Amino acid sequence: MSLMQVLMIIIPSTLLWAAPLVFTALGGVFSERSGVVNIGLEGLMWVGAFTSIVFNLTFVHTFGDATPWVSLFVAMIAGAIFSILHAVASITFRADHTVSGVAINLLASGLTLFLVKFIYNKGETDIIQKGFNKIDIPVLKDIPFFGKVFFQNTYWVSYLAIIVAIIAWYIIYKTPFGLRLRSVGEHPMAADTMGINVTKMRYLGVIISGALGGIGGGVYAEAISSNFSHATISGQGFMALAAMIFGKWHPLGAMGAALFFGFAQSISIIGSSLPFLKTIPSVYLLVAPYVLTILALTGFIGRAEAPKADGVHYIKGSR
Amino acid sequence: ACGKATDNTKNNTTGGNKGNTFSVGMVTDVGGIDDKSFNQSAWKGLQEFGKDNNMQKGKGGYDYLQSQSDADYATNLNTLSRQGFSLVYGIGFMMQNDVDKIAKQQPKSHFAIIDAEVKEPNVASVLFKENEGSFLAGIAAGMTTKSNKIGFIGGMESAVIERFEAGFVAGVKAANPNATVDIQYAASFTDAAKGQAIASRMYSSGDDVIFAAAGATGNGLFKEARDRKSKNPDQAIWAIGVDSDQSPEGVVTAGGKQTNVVITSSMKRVDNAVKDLSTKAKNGNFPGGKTTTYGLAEDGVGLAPINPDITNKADIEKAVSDWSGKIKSGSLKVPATRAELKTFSAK
Amino acid sequence: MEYVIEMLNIRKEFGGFVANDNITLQVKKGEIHALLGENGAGKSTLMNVLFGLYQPEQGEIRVKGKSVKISNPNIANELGIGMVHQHFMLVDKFTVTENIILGKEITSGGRINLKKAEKEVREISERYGLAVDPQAKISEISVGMQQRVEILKTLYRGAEILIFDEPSAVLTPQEIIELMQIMKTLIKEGKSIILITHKLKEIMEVADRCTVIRKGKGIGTVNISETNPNELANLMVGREVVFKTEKIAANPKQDVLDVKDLVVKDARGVTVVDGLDLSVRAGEIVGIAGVDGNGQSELIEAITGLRKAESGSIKVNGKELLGFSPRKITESGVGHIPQDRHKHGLVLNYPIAENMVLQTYYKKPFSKSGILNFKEIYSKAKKLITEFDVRTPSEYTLARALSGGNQQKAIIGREVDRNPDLLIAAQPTRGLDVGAIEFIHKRLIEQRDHGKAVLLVSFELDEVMNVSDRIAVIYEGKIVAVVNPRETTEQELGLLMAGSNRKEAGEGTHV
Amino acid sequence: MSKRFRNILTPLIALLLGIIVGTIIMVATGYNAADAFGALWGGAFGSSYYFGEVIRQVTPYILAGLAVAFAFRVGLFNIGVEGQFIVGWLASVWVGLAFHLPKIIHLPLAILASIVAGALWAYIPGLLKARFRVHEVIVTIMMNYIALHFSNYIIQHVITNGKERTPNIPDSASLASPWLQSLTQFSRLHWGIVLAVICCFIMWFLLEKTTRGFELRAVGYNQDAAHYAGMSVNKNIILSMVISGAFAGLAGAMEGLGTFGYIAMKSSFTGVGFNGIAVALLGANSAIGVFFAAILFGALEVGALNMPLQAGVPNELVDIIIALIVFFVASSYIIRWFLERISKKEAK
Ligand SMILES: Nc1ncnc2c1ncn2[C@@H]1O[C@H](COP(=O)(O)OP(=O)(O)OP(=O)(O)O)[C@@H](O)[C@H]1O
Ligand SMILES: Nc1ncnc2c1ncn2[C@@H]1O[C@H](COP(=O)(O)OP(=O)(O)OP(=O)(O)O)[C@@H](O)[C@H]1O
Ligand SMILES: [Mg+2]
Ligand SMILES: [Mg+2]
Repeated sequence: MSLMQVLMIIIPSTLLWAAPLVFTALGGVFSERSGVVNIGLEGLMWVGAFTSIVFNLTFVHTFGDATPWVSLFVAMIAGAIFSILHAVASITFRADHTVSGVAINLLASGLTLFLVKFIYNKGETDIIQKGFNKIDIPVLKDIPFFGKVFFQNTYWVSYLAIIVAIIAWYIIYKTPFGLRLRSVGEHPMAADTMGINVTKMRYLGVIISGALGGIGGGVYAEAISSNFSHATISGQGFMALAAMIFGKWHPLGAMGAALFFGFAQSISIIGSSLPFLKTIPSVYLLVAPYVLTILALTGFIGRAEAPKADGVHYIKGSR
Repeated sequence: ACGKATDNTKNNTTGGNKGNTFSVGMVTDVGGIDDKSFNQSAWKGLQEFGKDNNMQKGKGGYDYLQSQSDADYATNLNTLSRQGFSLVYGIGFMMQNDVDKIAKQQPKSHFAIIDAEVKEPNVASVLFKENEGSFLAGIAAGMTTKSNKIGFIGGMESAVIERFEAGFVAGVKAANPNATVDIQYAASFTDAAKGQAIASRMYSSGDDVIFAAAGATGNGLFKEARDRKSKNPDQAIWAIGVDSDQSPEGVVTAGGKQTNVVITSSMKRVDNAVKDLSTKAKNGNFPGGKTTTYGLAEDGVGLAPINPDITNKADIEKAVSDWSGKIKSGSLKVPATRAELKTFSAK
Repeated sequence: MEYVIEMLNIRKEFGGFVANDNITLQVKKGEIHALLGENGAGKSTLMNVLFGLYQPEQGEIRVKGKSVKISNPNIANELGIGMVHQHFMLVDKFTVTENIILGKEITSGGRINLKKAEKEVREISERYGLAVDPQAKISEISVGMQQRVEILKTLYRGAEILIFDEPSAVLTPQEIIELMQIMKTLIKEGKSIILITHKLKEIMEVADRCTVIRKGKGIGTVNISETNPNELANLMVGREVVFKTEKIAANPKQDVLDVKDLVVKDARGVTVVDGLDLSVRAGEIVGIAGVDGNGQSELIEAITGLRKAESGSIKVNGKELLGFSPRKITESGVGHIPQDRHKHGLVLNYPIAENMVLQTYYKKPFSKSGILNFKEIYSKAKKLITEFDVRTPSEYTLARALSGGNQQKAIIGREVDRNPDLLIAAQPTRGLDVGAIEFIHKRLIEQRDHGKAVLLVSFELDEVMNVSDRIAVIYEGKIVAVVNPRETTEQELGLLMAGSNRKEAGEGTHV
Repeated sequence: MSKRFRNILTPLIALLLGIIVGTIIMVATGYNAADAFGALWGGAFGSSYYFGEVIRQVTPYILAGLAVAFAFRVGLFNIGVEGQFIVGWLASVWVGLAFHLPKIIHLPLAILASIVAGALWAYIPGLLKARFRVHEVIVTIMMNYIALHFSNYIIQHVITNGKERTPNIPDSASLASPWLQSLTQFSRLHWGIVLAVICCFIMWFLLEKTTRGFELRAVGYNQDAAHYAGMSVNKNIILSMVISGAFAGLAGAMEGLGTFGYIAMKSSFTGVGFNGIAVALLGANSAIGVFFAAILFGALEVGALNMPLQAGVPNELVDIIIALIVFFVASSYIIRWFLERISKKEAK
């Protein structure tokens, strides 16, 4: 295989693999930047995957080719609504954020599978007929070399993920909203004395994370698994969590980390067909993405610091 | 509630088929009864058996229990047998050990195990010659490919999947000696993303027919095939399904018209086996202690209808039926392992 | 007379505990009004009520004669009330400008216009003489500058009435002088100021009037021109307070601590202790005077093993300790009252008793073959609590629940009780009221009189001059002079600390 | 209402609220809630068989819960219990199969192997955290996948010759007990529960009564203060991960030497490690809390298996109820707040 061929396989598959993780990890960034730890990302993906598939199956005749996009939007709304539970528990009821996140994960998987049984009277849904399809990006696809590698045989959602990451970066670092969001995650009391409504900002952070987590799940379901079952979301939320930390709670960092995971996965998949890697036991290729991540963390990335008030309740008047 | 439940079990621990009502239950693994694979197929067989015999779903009729983890197999098997089901199936080789233990503990109850062997007088073992079905799939693949490059995606490496692999490769070689088979395992039965990535790699490197024997990981293959087809309707790329007829997963609108990327599926007729075995048990011919192997001849494996979009559909059907004849008659022995494949020559 | 602020009969409870009991505070326009009271008297609470952080159970607030209800800081801001909090309310990771504009951002097209904001910050800072670097990160600037940022925050919001809650507790003498200057400038600009401080000298210097509260109750308001520090202190504590710590002359013996040519780098890798020599003898207190940031913290961290030194020698009782672990150093007879009691001094979630054995838990009688002996731990704690007058409901109470002064007393009790040959006290009285300060000074001197070596680091020149037997002036990581406190003046010390050499500074005798 | 009474009442109310909301969901979706709960109860405590199965299920949950809780107490979030559990399981079976020894040596050796394996697996994230300040959450997540793939590989290519599962371990390495089984109508109850209870005690004793525990907790609360007090923060971080991993590894032995007696390749995670997080948090990271939370968890899960057959209710419903209980326990602040208001009114 020529290098070009290898890249043409690896890059689109990296982009696809990373897309759901990017969205979800960005969700994590919003939540944790506001000071609410969110290990419920996995659960939010469950909800997003479930709603997008159910909506897609139900309304495919109404919306035609727009179905996957409308479904994704619905998944976003569902994720946002579901995340309110986490917000209420961890902000208003002062639940330990991690406990509440664990509850979110349990509840999401239980509830969605229960609903699948309730709606379809079986354990998993049918395959959707209209999911996200492979595309060539118009114009860009004709750029020599890069066009072929980056903009052919890929998915709109992959690029959407990257664009959303950039927007998230802009929002978090360039707008008053972002400044306030970060201040609430770093020093809620300071924010409070500046007249910022800490509770409101934190609710928003969590709800945005729910929306993005919902999108992440929806993207996975509609671009990859094509149906919803107990196995659809299995650990992607935790990988997104890892990507968020890996990316140091920075939107672009999280995106980079998700792309890194995707890249490592793709390498390990193509590895078995590269001549010099053919002879080694396949297990080494299987674990390679995870080992690479640990090495990257140890070697180059090093210490990552969470927002100072991440996971800390803000109780007015306490010190 | 406590007392009542205890009574229930006390009455029923003797189990077995003493009354004249025959009832049958099965325990699935985590996949559940619509895993598009052998659980689904088994449940289909049980339902048909129930319908044929005017049975009701539920206790005293036919029913299933789904396991949430490996640890639940034993509990579920026990529950069904304690609830008085005359025959209890364990679906999948993972339940071998539990069926074995429970059969020993409850010698009067009848059990059956799919895809594994348990040597107990009250257990019927059911095996399949997956290699025979996938041999035919290999024939179809070998006759469809234009690039002479074919892909095989395995789930996790196991004896069952190895039978699929060996049979498939043998079929390809038999139909098209110039074709090569590119084999890759995903190390998972549940990872659609990985399935898709592998399929993408295979199609990109020129494979035009891919067979996935990988459970839900295979979903990724169909997704990739549909995507490529809808993007580029002229491209001749194909997929082959496994266990049940997976043609619904290949439906795609390409270039404005609906088409299907699934050539055929290598079917494992667990439903037939379950029906067959249940009927035997009901009629008092429970093959306890015996292993029944269902192959092509017994309708235990087979090939789903060939996709009408294939231009040489008729040729393929003819070839398939010729080869099936040879297999059924016993004149051709399809390799079941890689070792056997090495010495195999299809003449 | 026009009052800008009137707080009338304010009552504030915390779950049954009355923090403010019918307090009245009236502030005239254009005055600096001091608020004085012991630790825990209720000063911060009262100000938090005014700033809208707490809601009073009872009472009325009037701003410029109009009755108002301040239900959150936004309303306070709108009413022109700004507050500089006792514990700074700054986001470390943000820049100066970002901290100032937070909540009232300058935008263009939805985006924060940092350029414009920085310009505005620069303008205000020049107008009031509050020098800051608008682009610097908070974590990288000095405490003094952080405070200026806090003041700028209120000015940026157009505050007319400024509340300063213990602004000088964390400042160096130089910075305090600047702060006093700033306050005077602000008054000239037509602002009114409420000043909380434990330092009577500051009140005497800048305030016009002073309201005293004791245990949540208002004691009264006095005109500064008609009072003196003694009266204020007596009003506040309700008894006579002695200021000048009484002590007999020191009787120093052999060197206990002997630091030679020490080099230490700070967290960013800058050499901040640079070839420092220092010795402390048994039976004397050596005070280190210096402007914050001249290597004091790093010096202490190096001696106590909390930070690695680059080179040099640290001997205690003749034994080389450089590069040793904190445990080994503790065991070699070093006690340490750390500068930051919450960060280093205590495990806030441990009961007081367990904090009392933080370094000795593994030793007999507190444990035996790895098993803790709680009976011994708690009886020890009980003893120390009585002996050092730690006001706590019980020895089971979490350290978190104690007031700062009492936390400090607990730490001192623990360190003194270990009977170290060398006791290092870093800022031991920071933020404490005069009563508590008096107590702690007595304890330090008592140690000296028992023949221990005491090393005191403090930014309070008063404290250093009162308590020490010798004063070592630190400047840019070196000891630039050692003077006798009885033969020097604050002026001379100030100059030495600012880097001028002894000759220029004056005549103080060499010790 | 006394404070202690309120402390006991709070989790009970959370439990009750979970059940109430679960009931509402069932009624809303047209299931018979009474039947469902009857089936749940029957499936957990309806016969000695089910009771035995509950205890069997509880055993690894206790240990996985202890593993998570222990690390939490030292300020570390060990999401890697799943991976440590898998390597512990593998190691116990491996040693069980590799040697022929008298039971008195063989069984302890196999148990020890699981403990060592789990501890080593957790040592890596502990070491990286201590030495390089690498966030333990990512490393443990990655280590889970590595454990999964390596154990599959070893099962298939090292212990067996291409098989999906190992043979059964000999009796000499087994925790299974014919006596316990006969007491419980052939449930898979095994001696592991004794070990789990001992481990609860060990965790409590170690943390609360020993100097080591004093250090570990101090590091968990305030690393700077611990450093100041002469404790080695890094050593304690590593140690806490190692002990946490040891518990997790032992949980693996419960499956390897007790419930299953073999190890099979896994297509995905077992979920025991992740449930351990919920158990630990539900149990407020204390040994006794973990014990009771594991019992609740195990009983609900085993009981739930009975629901589809007896009551026609999908057993996912139990996951919902468990999640709700976790929610309400987590939100007990609000319950407490209510209780306090009630008791205040009473006082008036
Ligand atoms: N959030 C709170 N919850 C409960 N009680 C509080 C709270 N804040 C303050 N208190 C109580 O109110 C009293 C007054 O506290 P406050 O902080 O106002 O004291 P202060 O006069 O500012 O002391 P200092 O001089 O040390 O700053 C405290 O002694 C404490 O008992
Ligand atoms: N959030 C709180 N809840 C309950 N009590 C509190 C709270 N905050 C403070 N207190 C009580 O307030 C009292 C004094 O606390 P405070 O922090 O005002 O003391 P302090 O001497 O001012 O400390 P510092 O010097 O650190 O400012 C303590 O007795 C403590 O019990
Ligand atoms: Mg105070
Ligand atoms: Mg105060």
